[in-house]
Amino acid sequence: MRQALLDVRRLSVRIPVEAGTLHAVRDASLAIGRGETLCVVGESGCGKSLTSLAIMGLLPPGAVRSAELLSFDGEDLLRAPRSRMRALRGNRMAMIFQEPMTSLNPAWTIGEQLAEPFLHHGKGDRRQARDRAVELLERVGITAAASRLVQYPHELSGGLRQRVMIAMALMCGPELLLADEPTTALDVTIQAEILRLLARLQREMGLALLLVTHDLGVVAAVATRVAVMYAGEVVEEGPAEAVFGAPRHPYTQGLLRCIPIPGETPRGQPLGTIPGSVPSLVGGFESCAFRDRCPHARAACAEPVAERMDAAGHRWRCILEPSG
Amino acid sequence: MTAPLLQIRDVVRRFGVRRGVFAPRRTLTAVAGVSLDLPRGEVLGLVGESGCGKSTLARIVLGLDKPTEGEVLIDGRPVASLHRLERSRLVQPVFQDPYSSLNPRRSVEAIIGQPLLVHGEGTPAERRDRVAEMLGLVGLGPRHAAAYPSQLSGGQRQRVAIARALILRPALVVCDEPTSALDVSVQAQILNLLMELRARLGLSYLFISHNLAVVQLVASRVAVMYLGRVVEEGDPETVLRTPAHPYTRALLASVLQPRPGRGLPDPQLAGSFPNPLEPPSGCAFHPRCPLAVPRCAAERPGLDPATGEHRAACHFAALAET
Amino acid sequence: MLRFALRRALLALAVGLAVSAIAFLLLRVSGDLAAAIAGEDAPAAEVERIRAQFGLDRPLLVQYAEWLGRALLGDLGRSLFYPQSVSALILDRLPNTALLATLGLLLALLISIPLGVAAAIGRNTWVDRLALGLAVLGQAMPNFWFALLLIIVFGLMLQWAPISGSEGFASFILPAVALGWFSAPVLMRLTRAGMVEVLSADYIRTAHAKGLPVRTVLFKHALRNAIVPVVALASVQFGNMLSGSVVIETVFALQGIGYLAWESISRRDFPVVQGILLVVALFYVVLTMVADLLNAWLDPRIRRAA
Amino acid sequence: MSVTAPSLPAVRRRPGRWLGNPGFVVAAVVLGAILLMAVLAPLVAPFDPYEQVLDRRMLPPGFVDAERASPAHLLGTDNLGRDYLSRLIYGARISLLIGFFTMLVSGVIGTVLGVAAGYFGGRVDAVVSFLVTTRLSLPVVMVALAVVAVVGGSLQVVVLVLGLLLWDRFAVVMRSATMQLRGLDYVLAARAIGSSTPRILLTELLPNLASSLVVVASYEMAQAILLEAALSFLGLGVQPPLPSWGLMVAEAREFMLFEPWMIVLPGIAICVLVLAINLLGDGIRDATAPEGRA
Repeated sequence: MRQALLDVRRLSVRIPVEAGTLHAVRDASLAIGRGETLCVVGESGCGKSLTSLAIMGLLPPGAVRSAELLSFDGEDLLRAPRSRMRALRGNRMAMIFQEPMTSLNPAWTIGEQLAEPFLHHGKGDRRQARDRAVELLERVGITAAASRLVQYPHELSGGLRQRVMIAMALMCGPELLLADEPTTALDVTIQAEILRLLARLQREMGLALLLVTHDLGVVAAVATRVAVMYAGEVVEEGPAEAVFGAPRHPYTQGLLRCIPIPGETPRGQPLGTIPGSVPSLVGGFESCAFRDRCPHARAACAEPVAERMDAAGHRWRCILEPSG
Repeated sequence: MTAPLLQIRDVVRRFGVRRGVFAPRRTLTAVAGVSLDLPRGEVLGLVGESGCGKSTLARIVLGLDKPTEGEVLIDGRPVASLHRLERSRLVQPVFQDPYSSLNPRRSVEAIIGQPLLVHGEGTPAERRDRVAEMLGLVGLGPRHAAAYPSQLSGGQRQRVAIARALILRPALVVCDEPTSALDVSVQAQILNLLMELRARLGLSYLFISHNLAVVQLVASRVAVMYLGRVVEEGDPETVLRTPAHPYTRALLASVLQPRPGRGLPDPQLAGSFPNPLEPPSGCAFHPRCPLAVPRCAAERPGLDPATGEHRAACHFAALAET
Repeated sequence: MLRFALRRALLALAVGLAVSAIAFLLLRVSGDLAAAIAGEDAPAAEVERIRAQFGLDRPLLVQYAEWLGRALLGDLGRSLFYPQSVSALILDRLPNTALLATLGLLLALLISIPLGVAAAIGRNTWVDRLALGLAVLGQAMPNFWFALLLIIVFGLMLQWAPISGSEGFASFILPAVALGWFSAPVLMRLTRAGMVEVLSADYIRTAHAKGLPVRTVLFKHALRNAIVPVVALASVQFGNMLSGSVVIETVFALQGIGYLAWESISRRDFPVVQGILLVVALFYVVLTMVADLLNAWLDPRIRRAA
Repeated sequence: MSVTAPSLPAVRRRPGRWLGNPGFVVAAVVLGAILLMAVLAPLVAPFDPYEQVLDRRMLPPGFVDAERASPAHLLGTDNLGRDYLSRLIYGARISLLIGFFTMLVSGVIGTVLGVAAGYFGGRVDAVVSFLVTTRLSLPVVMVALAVVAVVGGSLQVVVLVLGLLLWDRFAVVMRSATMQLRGLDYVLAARAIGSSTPRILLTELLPNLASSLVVVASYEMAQAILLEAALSFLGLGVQPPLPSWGLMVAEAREFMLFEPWMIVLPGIAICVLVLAINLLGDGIRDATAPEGRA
């Protein structure tokens, strides 16, 4: 087994709601090593964002996290006190979010917000913080970096703000970077630039990158490993080539058929679809969550489904024998 | 040859904008002279990034906004001067956000039947029958009639919005990013539904999207917009195979496909989207264009019809063709 | 920012003009002023004499122009009761009201901001419910009644503070409490609402993701943004206190312009009433302008707009 | 059709929405009781509220001073020997009438202005904003006192003056709520299907404005009741011998040292009524707000 920087085993997130308990994340296991990009992909409500927030200890109030193991560089985060988590967050593990327009505080300058984690985690004095901020802004491709420090977030475009967010996350030289839909709010041409930037920084700094997205195109472009989530579960996980090339889970297979590809998908013919809709996660269940929508469903799918793994480290949760 | 169903003629739309209550007024040109035709029964795909003016154009086609200059004809009649009831029989919208496009206080039946009510068509019983028929047409069941929008999923809501748009049997439907807010599996369902309905009912669509992959799938013609202007137009196969405008090429390269191993596309564009309040001189794309020469900053290339069915507003369009 | 300030000042001027017209017209249009001055049983000849004496028989516009022209020069006419000019009377009483309103506002802010912040942090806990309960109760009590209760309990029973007059600082304590008590719930609710909204903002999550201590997140990132509308409302509340002082000053017989207004209205001393209306309204116009400018200055999005 | 219908989640009914809120239930019961008492005052009140019995003046209620109290006068008598309970019951009529009609007048003015400003924007908005700013600059109590002093105090005058002064909050709230709704796609869709502007305002916007309207209306009704009490207390509102609660406090003022209960009782009456109205408004808002996206 490779040495993982972040190792998550059987992570669950439960949210109490009016009608009972919402099992938003169920027994999700992930691992990510230095220099790797793990993409967590799934549709809205599948629990992918909550998984990343749970790792950072940033779940909304009320949500309950439990797991068999949650370790960062060998350190047990499950039992880490709040102060220890605060010391890690923004320092050795950093995070960026979906909405660059609202993720920066409108009342403070870019420079102040960039310096904040650096100063707080005791990496140096204000002068060093400023130098580091300028250096990183240049590195994320922002021109006239020094003059940007005195600007306010509203004076920058969405693409620039996301670059600032990335620079901010890198201020303390983190080992793990979590990015929750970092390009979803951006235009396609900007999206490519931001992804390129993330990929470059990851290479240069040897970051472990955990990227949460709904876009399989993004996944294909940057992932070394992919985890597909459905209804709170990781239904399939493995090296990117394996998951895209020989998807084992019917959900992954269906998802890939839904996406039109210019020049390949035949025009004028219906796209592949996944019939039905996601089951309610309130109350929880033992059987395969995809059973009602699966073209291969059979009686045995009502039983709890064990996870299977092949020699290449490709895991999936389905009772079907892999074909071909 | 019969006249196209939709004719957009030199449409310009300017807004006076204020950035604050007391800031000075400035002029924003959202649409800067667009001419497009949509033949009956076809789908015109309009592609562009946020701020390119495609949604403003959609509103003008719907008659919800008036052009500053130029005009829009549907079935040969100017939309801007039609009575609201007449207009609504010609053209109907399907919007992006299925959450805000349905009144939360109305039942599905009331929402879909509302156009008939406004037009004073039929008795309540007849209207109920028509609504039931529409529900079936968009793949919803009679049990959904009494539901409220909050009880429906995003895909179901979008089906309701489509049913409302089609109940008056309009010739033209303006789909403004109809699947952008939906998950991919639902997006495929809605795209299939739209294509099937078009074939069945002989509809024409003005289909607006930022997603080139989706547009090329459904459209019989494609127009690419940048900063209020159409920069390229043609049939989807040609535009896709031999894009003539560097912006189209950049857009095409930015479409990430679910195929591993291709990595990220090479950088195509310099700089960022310009401030629409101060559009660049000449070709509005020149500050970001890899091909730009001094001529581009001085002289705005026209959308050259000389190249036939495939038009592009670029000084180097002919070069790309070969 | 400068352009913003200029335009805002222009608006204030327009509102000031409208307000002056209303202050003037209110007493002319709503009834026969001459008859009102003369009293209920005055003979017709007496009413006519008063009408001529005060120039009330001339066209309204002429009267307004003349009144406004004099008012701009600081001349608001003469009191019918006191041997003083209206301006002198108002200037004489204004400091008391200003002191009262300032004390009241300070008190209100002192209660409302900590309570609002605490309620927002402890949302749906007992702190929140307590704060809300106090606010609801505070807003339900008639202000004059609350003032009388203060007098009965602290003035008459416990004898901790004087119950009337305006001699010395002590006599301002109870009125200030009464006045502040009614501004506190509004300010508290706004602080709470602002904090609740800001605390759910994305940039607060960003701040947590940086590993900042809760204190820094709350005060540097949250309160800084939530306090902006509270500052604006506070200056508006100050204006409200000037006008709300009528009731409180009357209950405590505190010699401010509110008490003067009530006395003058009861005595049908209309030049004084008009003058006070104008002064209080203009005060409010200026205060809201200051509030807006302050607001703009605190918000970099407006401050830095070209 | 090849497209299958996704299943419909079970319809969530929420009977508990109304009854689950204790504040709302208590407020509704209290308000209902006050309303009933006011309507049935001649039947409920033990005495004629205007009848002066000079040898039974200022009898305290039993719970204040059992020795001096008279069992016939549950809440005692005032300085003219009028039964306090009967006066309080009749006083509810005045408060409710003034509160309701003031809310009606100001609500109509404010809602029309606010919705117009929010929906049409531009110049209409500028004019309404100017009107609101101007109105806010006028000190309510002073203006009301002055007008009543010139015109004379009566129920109608007080309603009219307060109604013309208290519309600002309606306008401000309705304006911003309308602005938010106006941009929503379902309003655009309504225009696209050919709905006329009045139909859009009445059937698309107003139902969605209702919950904020209810909150403002209840707040303003409470404000009107408080202001009427204050005006009457200052002697320039409802005139004696009408049993306005504010007037009763004023009349009791000279006896506050020895008979503080005379001040306390009408004050509590106002408090209870205002509290009930406010809680009822909040409760209706919570119960009728359309469910969020979640």
